[in-house]
Amino acid sequence: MQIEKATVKTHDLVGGDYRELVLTAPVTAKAAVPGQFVHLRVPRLDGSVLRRPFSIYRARDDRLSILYKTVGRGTRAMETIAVGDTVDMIGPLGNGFPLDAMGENPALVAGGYGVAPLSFLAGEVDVRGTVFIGGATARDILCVGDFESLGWTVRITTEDGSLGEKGLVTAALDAWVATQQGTPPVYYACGPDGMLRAVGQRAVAAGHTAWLSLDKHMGCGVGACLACVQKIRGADGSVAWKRVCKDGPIFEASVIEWDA
Amino acid sequence: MQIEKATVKTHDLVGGDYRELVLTAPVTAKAAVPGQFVHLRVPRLDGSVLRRPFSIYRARDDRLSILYKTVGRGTRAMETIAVGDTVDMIGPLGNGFPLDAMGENPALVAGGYGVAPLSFLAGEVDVRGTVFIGGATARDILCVGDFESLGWTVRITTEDGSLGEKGLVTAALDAWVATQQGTPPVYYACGPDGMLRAVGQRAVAAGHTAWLSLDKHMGCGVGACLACVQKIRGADGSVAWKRVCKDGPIFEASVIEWDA
Amino acid sequence: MSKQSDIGVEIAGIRMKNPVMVASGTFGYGPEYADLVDINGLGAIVVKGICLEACEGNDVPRMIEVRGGLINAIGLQGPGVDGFVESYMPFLRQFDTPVIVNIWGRDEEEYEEVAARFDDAEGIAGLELNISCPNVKSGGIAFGTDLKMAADLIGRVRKRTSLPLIPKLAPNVPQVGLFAKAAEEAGADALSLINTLPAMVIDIETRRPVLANRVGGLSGPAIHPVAVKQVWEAAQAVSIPVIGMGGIETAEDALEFIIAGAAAVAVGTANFTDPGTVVRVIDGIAAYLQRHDLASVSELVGSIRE
Amino acid sequence: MSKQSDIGVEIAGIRMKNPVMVASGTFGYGPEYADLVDINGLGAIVVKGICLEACEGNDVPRMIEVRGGLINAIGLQGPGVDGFVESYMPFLRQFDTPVIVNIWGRDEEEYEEVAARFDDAEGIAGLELNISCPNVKSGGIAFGTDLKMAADLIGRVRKRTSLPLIPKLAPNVPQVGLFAKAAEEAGADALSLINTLPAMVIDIETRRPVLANRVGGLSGPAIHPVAVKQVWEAAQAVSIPVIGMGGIETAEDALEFIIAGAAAVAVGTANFTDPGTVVRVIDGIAAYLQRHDLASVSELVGSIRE
Ligand SMILES: Cc1cc2nc3c(=O)[nH]c(=O)nc-3n(C[C@H](O)[C@H](O)[C@H](O)COP(=O)(O)OP(=O)(O)OC[C@H]3O[C@@H](n4cnc5c(N)ncnc54)[C@H](O)[C@@H]3O)c2cc1C
Ligand SMILES: Cc1cc2nc3c(=O)[nH]c(=O)nc-3n(C[C@H](O)[C@H](O)[C@H](O)COP(=O)(O)OP(=O)(O)OC[C@H]3O[C@@H](n4cnc5c(N)ncnc54)[C@H](O)[C@@H]3O)c2cc1C
Ligand SMILES: Cc1cc2nc3c(=O)[nH]c(=O)nc-3n(C[C@H](O)[C@H](O)[C@H](O)COP(=O)(O)O)c2cc1C
Ligand SMILES: Cc1cc2nc3c(=O)[nH]c(=O)nc-3n(C[C@H](O)[C@H](O)[C@H](O)COP(=O)(O)O)c2cc1C
Ligand code: FES
Ligand code: FES
Repeated sequence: MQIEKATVKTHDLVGGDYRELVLTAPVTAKAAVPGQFVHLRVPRLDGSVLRRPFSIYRARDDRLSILYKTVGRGTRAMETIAVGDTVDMIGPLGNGFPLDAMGENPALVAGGYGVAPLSFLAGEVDVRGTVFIGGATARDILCVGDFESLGWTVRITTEDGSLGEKGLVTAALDAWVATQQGTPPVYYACGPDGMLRAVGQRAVAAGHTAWLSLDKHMGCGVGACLACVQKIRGADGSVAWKRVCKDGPIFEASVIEWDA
Repeated sequence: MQIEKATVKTHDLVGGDYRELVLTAPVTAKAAVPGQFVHLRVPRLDGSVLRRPFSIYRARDDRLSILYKTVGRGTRAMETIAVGDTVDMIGPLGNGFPLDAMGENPALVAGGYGVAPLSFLAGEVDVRGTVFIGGATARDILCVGDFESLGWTVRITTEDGSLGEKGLVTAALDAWVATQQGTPPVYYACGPDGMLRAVGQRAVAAGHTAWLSLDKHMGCGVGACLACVQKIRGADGSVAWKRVCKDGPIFEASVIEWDA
Repeated sequence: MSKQSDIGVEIAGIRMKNPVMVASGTFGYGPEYADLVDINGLGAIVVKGICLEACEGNDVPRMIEVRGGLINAIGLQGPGVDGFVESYMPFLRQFDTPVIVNIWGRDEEEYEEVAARFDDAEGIAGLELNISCPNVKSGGIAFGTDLKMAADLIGRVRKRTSLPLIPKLAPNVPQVGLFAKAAEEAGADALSLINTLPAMVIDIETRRPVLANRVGGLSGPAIHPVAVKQVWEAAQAVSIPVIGMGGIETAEDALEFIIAGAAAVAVGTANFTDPGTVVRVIDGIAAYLQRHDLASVSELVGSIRE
Repeated sequence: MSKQSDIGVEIAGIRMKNPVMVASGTFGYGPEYADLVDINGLGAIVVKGICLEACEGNDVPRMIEVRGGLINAIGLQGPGVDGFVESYMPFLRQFDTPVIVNIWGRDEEEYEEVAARFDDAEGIAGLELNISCPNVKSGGIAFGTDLKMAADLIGRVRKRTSLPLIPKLAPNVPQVGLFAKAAEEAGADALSLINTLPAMVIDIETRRPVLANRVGGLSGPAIHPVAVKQVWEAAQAVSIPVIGMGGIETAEDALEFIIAGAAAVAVGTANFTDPGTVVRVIDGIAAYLQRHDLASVSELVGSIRE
């Protein structure tokens, strides 16, 4: 990991309330693997002491980008970032998705901005599989073209039925799983907690492997403050806090001890 | 006084480190008299709880402008104000210069941004007189054209001699006073504390009248918090705190009780 | 959507149209903000601290902005009891808004005397007893941080006034609940907290404290979470109402206090930042009650789920 | 211009290259920031609080950002004495930087035992005795806000360790000078302050405290002027050195502490905001000494002009 002062190349709305921030960040871009994140210092956010974590959406040559949604003070301030501005970030952080355990039948499951690291992943592997993208409405469905142009099969669900199938992404997933006879799927999921739990539970019940990217509020982002911890079951069955920023953000579903 | 949400018309460097912020602020502009100020909420200055006071530089029709110098956090943030932005201000505040006591031989004495209210004043009266503008270097000498085009005589001093006479504005003033035989001058001064004291002392010693615009750190700007007080001698000789924002900012030199 | 919620409250027998007051020292004596704020719209107005005779206050500088707030050391400049009653009460009596007078003294006797003097003054709804000002040498915070002194003082003042008595507690004590309880037992009708936190800024070039008084009191958003915690503790310790304040800038800030246990709140520093704050906070509380189908503020007071 | 100023200091017999340490709990145990910060450049490293056995800490959420700072309720999660010595000391011994271990216990005995255990551990320069953590039910702040308990505890631990002993005082007491003095008399070699201020945030939609522990500790720029005031009072009360911390983001913030009386400072929350803070602060202090023609930091310590 490094502190890198990146220069903003472009910063545009890419659909719905999501923006892509494209940065020139050669050091971080070069080192990044799918599932890692950067810890970004929001410019001009006086009085704010914490950085904001964002998954790496694209990393190629000297370019790195993130895809974000405005949800609060920090992301609102990010909207004012202009082309040419300097953005201070720490990265790449976290473990990243394990790519060698992907098998022949990967299923990517994305909710909201969770598509970002999965889109990165989809382009970094040779195998192709199925991508489930879920959201509240059509405005939350992003990156469909990314996956399709790479040759992945995309299945869309929206809660209001405004795009794709109506319902939760897990319903589509269940239907699909029922049709899978050959190689057991390996899941890669990123999205809201509820979705991750649902995917994880299904995988564990079926004896499948599921790599879930957890989303926890973070302080330092580098493993020092112990703010972002998750209960994880060890090989010996004992449960201990692990740091999502350093030991994660990606954990295999069967070791995650969810809150009651 | 009113709270007015003013729209930024122009915002440009006008020389040295000084910027003029021109606002559409019909209510405040209409009510303003020279020597009054506005209490401005600096946009996007998160974590800042205090407004910043600025003398009214121009007020005509629906336009009002201020002239400011960047000196700290707030004024630095002001530099990013863009045309079309909304600026929240309270004004007009304070007593303003008494114009009917001006006599036939007014002497305006300005230091730095102190020219702003004096330039406003120069255009609001029928009489013409002499304006002394002092500064550290040529970059601190502003508004010369304003005064000249109105028919005032301008005398410039700079400490480094880069424009006008070399030395302090008070030296130029002394030289000029020595030549004044007729009507005693009435002074109107705005600028740094040291300059105001020097002008005031000379006036008091000579039995002349001097209206000084004081510069104190302010909280509320409307007389409620008692942060901005100055010791002022009353008619009965007793000394009491007066609020620079409400009872001032302009006081006659002979009643000001300066700190030791 | 329920029918219009009732945002009126009654604190220590003082009936208020809404639970949002202006905090002592941040709204002068009333007239100063009258052009900008509708005084009839306030829950109550708490005036700047008053002692027996006119008081000079501290030397200048008296105020400095810091990150997330400001530090003041006004030092309780004021017109004294008679000056206040003569100069400001005629103005304040014009409005249909309770006037609460913040009072202080240099010693117990002065506190008692000031309280007694207001018993006859017309139009005063209650007394806020400032035992927590960090900006005066004697009086103020010395009383508020000693449990026995605080209880004694409140008991003595209680005997001298029939007005609702609202001690204003010091925030810089480890167990504010003990002070709250002691105040209640000594006869307080309500409590008000927090006052500013003792703080200091040094000019590194001159190596002098920036404020003439050296030490001042920190207020504004920086202290809000400290205040919420103190109000929560105090409210749990007593059955009299608590008035919460410290760093309120939005309705959300105020609602935190109410949920923590405050029966009313006061806006201080934010009056300087934006004189429209009080109205925004009142409207926001009303909207929240509507949205959550609550018939009155009291349903929300102390409704924290732990 | 004078010759290069010496920015080295000695605190409680611990020689440091410069007066800027990293505060406990904000820099892990060393390795976490090693890619971003040159550990050899630090005045000293103070590791996260350690008690006897491995400790789980609090439930999540443990941290929330607020205006001007953050509130944490980590709850002293840690590997325990043995875990720390085995897992982290080999790493830390690689550097030419004093390691100060922040210790705590659930009762006096545990404090004593922890301190005693470190007496044999190689490479430890001193112990910071945390008697002011707001985030644990027992231990911590309960000791730090009771004068007699604090003095007793420090005295007992003093007997069990030959390492420099640096009690970390609680900020939320009205007269911190009394605690400073009591700590000195009980055998402290230096003092460290301030710890975080007890604080709370409530989610107004769920009406629950945001932090699992309900209450947490406020740190960051919001507390800086409160910390300067407490350090100034503590430093006046004692002749042992004081380590000042709370909200340092710039060299100016650090210099205020030094002028107020701190012989060294620690950077906490700002490590999260910008891991480059410590270096910026060190360079800024050096530049200030040069500019003011001061030969050493000690010429500045407590040089406040009142
Ligand atoms: C590993 C990781 C990867 C992420 N990747 C993305 C991404 O690619 N695109 C994207 O839009 N968002 C992503 N997020 C979530 C993103 O960090 C938050 O939306 C963002 O921090 C919100 O900041 P705010 O100031 O606008 O919100 P506020 O609510 O004002 O923030 C207050 C505090 O809460 C934290 N916070 C608020 N919401 C979240 C959240 N959902 N997760 C973590 N912390 C939160 C903030 O970081 C801040 O410390 C990711 C989070 C994590 C942990
Ligand atoms: C009646 C009046 C009229 C003024 N008119 C003008 C004008 O026309 N043009 C102009 O450039 N400046 C004017 N000033 C000064 C201007 O208010 C300050 O330069 C400005 O507040 C500095 O803000 P800052 O945040 O950049 O500085 P900082 O130093 O970061 O401010 C910190 C605090 O100190 C206060 N402060 C700092 N310097 C001054 C100062 N010199 N006077 C008062 N408060 C100060 C700020 O208001 C703020 O509360 C006037 C001041 C007063 C009282
Ligand atoms: C300038 C100023 C003057 C104050 N004067 C008084 C006072 O006279 N009496 C008092 O009890 N509190 C006084 N206070 C404290 C406020 O009433 C309030 O308790 C405190 O500022 C916290 O609220 P806030 O953060 O909303 O400002 C004063 C505060 C400020 C900022
Ligand atoms: C996340 C976090 C964890 C902390 N953990 C400890 C700790 O274990 N022991 C301790 O004495 N202080 C702890 N502190 C307090 C800091 O060491 C420091 O005293 C305080 O944060 C004030 O400094 P700051 O404002 O620069 O952060 C912690 C602070 C934070 C923010
Ligand atoms: S965010 Fe600090 S340990 Fe993970
Ligand atoms: S600034 Fe508040 S009284 Fe003048």
